[in-house]
Amino acid sequence: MALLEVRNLTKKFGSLVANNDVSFDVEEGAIVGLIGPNGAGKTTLFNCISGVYKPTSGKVFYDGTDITGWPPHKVARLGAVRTFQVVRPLIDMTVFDNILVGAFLRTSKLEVASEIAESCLKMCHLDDHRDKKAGSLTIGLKKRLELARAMATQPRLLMLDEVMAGLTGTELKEAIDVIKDIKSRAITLLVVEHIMEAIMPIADKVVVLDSGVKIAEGPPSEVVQDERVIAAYLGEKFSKRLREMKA
Amino acid sequence: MTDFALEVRDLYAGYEGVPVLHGISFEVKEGEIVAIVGANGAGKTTTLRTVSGLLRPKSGFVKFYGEDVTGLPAHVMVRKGLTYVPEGRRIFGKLSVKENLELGAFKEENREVVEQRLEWVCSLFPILKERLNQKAETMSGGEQQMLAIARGLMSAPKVILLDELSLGLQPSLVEKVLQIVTEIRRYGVTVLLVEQRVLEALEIADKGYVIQSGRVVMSGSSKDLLESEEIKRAYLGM
Amino acid sequence: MGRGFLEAFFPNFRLKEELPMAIFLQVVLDGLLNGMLYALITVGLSLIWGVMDVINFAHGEFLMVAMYVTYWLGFLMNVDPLISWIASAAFVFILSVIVYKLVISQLIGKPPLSALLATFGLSMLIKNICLNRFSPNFKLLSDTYLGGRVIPMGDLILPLPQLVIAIVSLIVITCIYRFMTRSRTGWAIQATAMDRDAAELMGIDTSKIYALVFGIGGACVGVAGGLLPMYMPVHPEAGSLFSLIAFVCVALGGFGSIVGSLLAAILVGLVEALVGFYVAPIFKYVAVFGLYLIVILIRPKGLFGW
Amino acid sequence: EEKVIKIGTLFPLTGPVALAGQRCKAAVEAAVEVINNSYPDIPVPLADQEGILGGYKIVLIHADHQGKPDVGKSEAERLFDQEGVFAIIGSYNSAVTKPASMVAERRKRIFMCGASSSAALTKRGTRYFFRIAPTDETESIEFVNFIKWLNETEGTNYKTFGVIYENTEFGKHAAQEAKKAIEEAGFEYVADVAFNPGATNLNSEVQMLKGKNPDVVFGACLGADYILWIKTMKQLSWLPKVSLNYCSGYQDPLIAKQLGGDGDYFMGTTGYSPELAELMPAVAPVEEIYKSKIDPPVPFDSDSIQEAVAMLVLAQAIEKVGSLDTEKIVDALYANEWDSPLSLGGKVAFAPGGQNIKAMSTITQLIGGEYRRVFPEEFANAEPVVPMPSWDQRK
Amino acid sequence: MSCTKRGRKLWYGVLLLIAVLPLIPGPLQSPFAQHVLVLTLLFACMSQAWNILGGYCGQVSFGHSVFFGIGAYGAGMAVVTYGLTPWPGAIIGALLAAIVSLIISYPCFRLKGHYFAIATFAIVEIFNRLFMVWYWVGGALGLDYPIIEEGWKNFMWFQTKTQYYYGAFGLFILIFSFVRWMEVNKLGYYLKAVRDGQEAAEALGVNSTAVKLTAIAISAFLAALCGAFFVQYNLRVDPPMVMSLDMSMRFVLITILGGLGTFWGPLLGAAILIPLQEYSRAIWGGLGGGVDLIIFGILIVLIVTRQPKGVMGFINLLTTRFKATKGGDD
Ligand SMILES: Nc1ncnc2c1ncn2[C@@H]1O[C@H](COP(=O)(O)OP(=O)(O)OP(=O)(O)O)[C@@H](O)[C@H]1O
Ligand SMILES: Nc1ncnc2c1ncn2[C@@H]1O[C@H](COP(=O)(O)OP(=O)(O)OP(=O)(O)O)[C@@H](O)[C@H]1O
Ligand SMILES: CC(C)C[C@H](N)C(=O)O
Ligand SMILES: [Mg+2]
Ligand SMILES: [Mg+2]
Repeated sequence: MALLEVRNLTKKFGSLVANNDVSFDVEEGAIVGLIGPNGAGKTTLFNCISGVYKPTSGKVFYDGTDITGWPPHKVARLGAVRTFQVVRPLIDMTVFDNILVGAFLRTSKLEVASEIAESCLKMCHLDDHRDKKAGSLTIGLKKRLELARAMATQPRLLMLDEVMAGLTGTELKEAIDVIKDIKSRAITLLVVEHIMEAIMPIADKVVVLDSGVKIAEGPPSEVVQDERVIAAYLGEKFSKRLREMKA
Repeated sequence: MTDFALEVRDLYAGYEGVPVLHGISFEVKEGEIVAIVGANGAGKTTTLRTVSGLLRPKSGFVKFYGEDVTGLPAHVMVRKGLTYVPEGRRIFGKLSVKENLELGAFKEENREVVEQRLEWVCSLFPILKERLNQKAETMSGGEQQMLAIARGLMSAPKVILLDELSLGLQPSLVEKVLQIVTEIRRYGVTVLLVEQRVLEALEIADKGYVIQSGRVVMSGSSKDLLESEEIKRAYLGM
Repeated sequence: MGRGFLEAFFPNFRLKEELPMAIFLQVVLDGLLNGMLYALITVGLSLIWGVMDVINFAHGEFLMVAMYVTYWLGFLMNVDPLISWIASAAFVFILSVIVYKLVISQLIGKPPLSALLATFGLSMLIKNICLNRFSPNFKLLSDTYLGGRVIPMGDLILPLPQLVIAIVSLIVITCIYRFMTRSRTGWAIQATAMDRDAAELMGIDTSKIYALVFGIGGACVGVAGGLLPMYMPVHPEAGSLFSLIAFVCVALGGFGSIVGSLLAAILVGLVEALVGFYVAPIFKYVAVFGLYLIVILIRPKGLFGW
Repeated sequence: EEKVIKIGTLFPLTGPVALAGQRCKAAVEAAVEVINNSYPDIPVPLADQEGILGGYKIVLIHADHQGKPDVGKSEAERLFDQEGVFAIIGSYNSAVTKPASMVAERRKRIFMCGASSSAALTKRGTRYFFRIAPTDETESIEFVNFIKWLNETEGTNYKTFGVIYENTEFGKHAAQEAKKAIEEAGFEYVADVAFNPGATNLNSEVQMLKGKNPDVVFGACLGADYILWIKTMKQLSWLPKVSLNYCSGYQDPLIAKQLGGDGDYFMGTTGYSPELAELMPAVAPVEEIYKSKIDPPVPFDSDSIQEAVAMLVLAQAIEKVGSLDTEKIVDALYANEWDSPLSLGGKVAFAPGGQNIKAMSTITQLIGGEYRRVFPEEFANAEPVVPMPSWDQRK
Repeated sequence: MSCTKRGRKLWYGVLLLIAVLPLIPGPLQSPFAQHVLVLTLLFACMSQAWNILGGYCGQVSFGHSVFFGIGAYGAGMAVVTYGLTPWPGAIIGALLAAIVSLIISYPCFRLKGHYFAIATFAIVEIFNRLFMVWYWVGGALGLDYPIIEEGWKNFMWFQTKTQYYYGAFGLFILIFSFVRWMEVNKLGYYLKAVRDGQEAAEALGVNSTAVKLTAIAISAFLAALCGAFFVQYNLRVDPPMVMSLDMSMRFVLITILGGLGTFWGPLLGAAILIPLQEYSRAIWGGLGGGVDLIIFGILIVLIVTRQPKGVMGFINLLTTRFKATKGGDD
């Protein structure tokens, strides 16, 4: 049984169908990439899974439990934690305290929580910014903070919405290492990303959405070749570059 | 006199007692595309905010077509022909796409000219044309980014500052947007570009500056920079 | 609990009695006219609040200042409120702009509550300066042109001063509404309200916009205050209850919504009049504030809030 | 050593009833002026000599309680403990006088109260508290007696009563006393209209009165509300046959002037007004002094003059005892009847509990800006005009 | 963690300072100074209670005078109506306030920002006006304390203020210690998280509704205790005294002035505003022209425009400057 199962999920905003009958599985321990053009409905899907939106129809199962329509904090307590594409730092709190809030999910003890937070801080290379107000960070740093905070909740399923946007090539490499590190801790990942250089090397499987519909699913190498994906999403230049990278 | 569209010398700036820029200098010639690259938190955005007038510099000066514009507020800079497209989109969420675009041409009072420009940006971004009456905040991240650029262009700037242009755009759009930047130049607009995608940015730029901890640590033609080992190691992850 | 709870709260509960239609209509009319007055005060507050995110606790004091201006013009120079309200509005406009330049402008972009604190200090300041300068005496213009005049319409009585206020209110609000939605400056104001930096980047001089909005907000309440001395005495505390009601109207209508303010104020005026008459006068504000809570339960952003 | 006696005053100098407070303060100042200096021409006790106790001058320490009981209490404490005043005169609002006078009581110090009108104040079994003015209770009874008298002598037949009052300590208390007096006299109490002070309009209040249409309305409305009440009645073209008012709105000569003809024919209790001067010749010269202390100059009104009386009576008691021994002075205050040319009736005497049993007031009717004395007969100088002419009968 | 060690030292230092303040001979021993001290402590406590909800949890309420008032009436009615000691009244009042706060929060917590503020604003006005006509609680006439025995049993003293002072000190220790504990515990972090971003907090497993309810209940409970103290101090209660917008504003003002959502803010704010208010009234109030209030108003405006983040903002600025210069030396 997969850790996360999305079944026939549909989400409508008025007449706009943001997710249309989407089904896929996220297997325990895997990294699943979720890609698709801007406005395809990836973030909406995240919102449906994490409880921010109630799906119009369809179901979400987490670890066998039907979590459709649960409030976000309950979903998070089960171990499915997400980050936000439009970053939401707790602006008046320091970076460390932000992470601490995540850490308190699994413990009530300050010492224990601090330890967890400390390790997440290191993991995401935020040591230098420890005592800065989260609101004063740059976008890139805020994204890292999102990741660190989510990690501090010690999730089983981590859903990342474009945390790697805005990194330079070198930073990207580091980020990929971090994600590999996360995977090595037996955490399952569902990753939304537009930076193919980042997602392709690490994903076990990629799900492609377009206009709310799932148009492809499979290992990255296959998906990159898919004509529909190229037409709708990658564009010629990038698919060429990706193929070169593979080569 | 001088043939620089934009000239920045020894700029010092920061936020509430936290100094961020420590003497930035660069110049942009008319019709050029210049890229500023650097790591997270290096001070790129701060530089653009200072140049555009949103932030007052502590010292140093900014010259726009030879005229000293240091510390002028942003709205004056827009009138002078320098427009800044900020990172994080900053569109007017409650307004429709069309209203957003028209606000972009706020300083232009002639309706006809506004209509013309509207057509122009719609031809650059056909997606927007379909969505003219949608509320801006309900558009996806990528759509919003395009709206932000289009809105910046509506003021028909002489110099446009673009911050994190490709952030959150799907690959084909990144390609498209960067292509549009080169297109913009053909309309005689000078471009100062801040990008994390160092490779792509330098590919279309004529010249590049590398910023690190609020200082320019390297500069040169894009070609030279792309070939530099240091750049490759530090920014391209090669 | 002592005497019966209901009896305690409703000493003169009187719904049972038969009342002629004419009285009902009169009550509704009075409520409507008062509502229009509230609308004028509310719109100013709402504008400032919606655009600048500043809670102007000195709003009632601006009203009071306008009343004093009209009073003094009438008392010293024999100008009727029908004319002098323009001067009062202009005076408060200028006062507001000065207040903006000296105080509020320094607090834009700072924690929103700091502006609240500052305007609270201002309200105390203005109130007591008036107390100090003009004494706490109640000042009433005795022979205003419209004072006490009514138009009898069958059983109904249409009080002229209130009618004039209502008409002026409608005109002012319509003008502001058109200004906000049709004019370029109105657009600029809306954009500034949504995102100041972004508006600045559109070429909008946002500090000017703020000063203007603060001034217009003040002028609105200045118009109201300029006309009120037709039948209201002036004293340093005259603005207090008005501003309280205006606060509720603003939220009831939805922050920044002009139409919302107008409707909310009329609603408040009606509820106040009806409850005041059919239940008991002391409960009229309980009903008004209760109404706000009920509406907000159904529409958390007010009648017209986004 | 300087020969001074410090006396504290505690009035609402700011806030909603600042007007009355500032007048009260000026009145006490006027009284002190008379006491401290030699005014042989003023027929008031202690006026002909300089100071008391052989040259001691009274020095006033003023405090502002803003109309708030908690502030009143702490200011009273400050006056006693910090400023070391010998006694306090105050505090106008009954709600403030209550806790503030308890401060004095617990310190065994004298608290002289001029104008607070809550009857409860002098029913607390206190020893050090003295009040000059008549209470709402006595005034209510007097109102009712007046109507009875009208019914008997003028052939009117007024049976139904209403009360309009601000819903505060003062208004509520007055209304309660009114209700009691009305019902005890066997009249009908038909309209009980409470409103929130500082009202933006009084339409529904007046509508309600109009709906019940009582013959007689008792009003407990202060300044601005009083004006608004009358203006609203005019607008809705309704009037009771008789309107009798407690306290300030009606009594304020400035308001009477501003209301012009609209304020005419209303009635109320008056402990003093310029038209009573012929009964109290001593007032005029003191009033001159008072006028110099207030801007714009106004004559005494019933509230403020009581504060002056409070000061004068206290000074007389001190002078009589001959020392600053509080206990002896208190005993003297109870034991004697004091000459008080500034009081209607000319006498002040205190019952246990501190009420001035000689307190008197007249019922006056305002016509053409003049307060005409209409009741009781021994003071009357005019016939009451009843019923009040309706609005359209006026010019 | 040296930071918290320094914090602890500071805390004990302040406690000690407050404990010995009235023992210092000299001007502080005058009854008026003691009165100012008592009020300062009381309003520091009250503002801190407000701060739990308004500062830490970010729900700016103008409604706290309702809770304050319920506590005040609890104690007041115990003494005046039922002839008991104030203690049971205070406790019942505090519990009632907590319950009322939970009921009120049902409609209010669905509201965001200013809508919440205005809703609480409306609630004060409703309570004020209902209490004004409610006979059982004395209505507009209020409750006046009879003369009864002084001492801890009845929690009232007539001659000196020292006991009141230590009573307020007890309240201070209770409330401030609680907030200190809260600051370094899960609850404190959760409160701040909800304030800074409800959605983000929920995504991290924070049940924001539960957190807010906890905050308002605790805040109301403590506010009511302060209210009980307030009546015992003034020996009279009526609705405008305790349940008014004016009273609510004071808590808000003091906290903002000191520093919203900071531990020391309420104490600093009260230590500035209350003496300022009391002394300016003592010095200029008697002049009668509202001079004290004019000066008070000017000072508030000046302080806010100089330092919008309150005194704590100013102190933080100084310490960062200090650190920065020290860092430069290294
Ligand atoms: N609250 C909403 N109301 C109305 N429409 C919405 C809402 N949220 C999203 N949409 C619409 O749903 C579609 C999907 O949006 P979504 O944010 O899920 O896209 P996305 O795949 O995450 O895109 P991107 O990669 O640009 O972030 C878009 O067309 C968007 O305009
Ligand atoms: N509002 C602010 N207040 C305080 N410090 C700030 C603020 N905004 C940015 N900073 C700090 O200024 C420094 C430079 O920020 P800047 O936004 O210029 O970086 P950047 O190069 O654009 O980074 P990114 O690529 O992540 O956007 C960072 O250390 C950041 O923490
Ligand atoms: C407020 C007042 C009119 C004073 C009133 N006489 C009282 O006792 O409270
Ligand atoms: Mg998205
Ligand atoms: Mg940046």
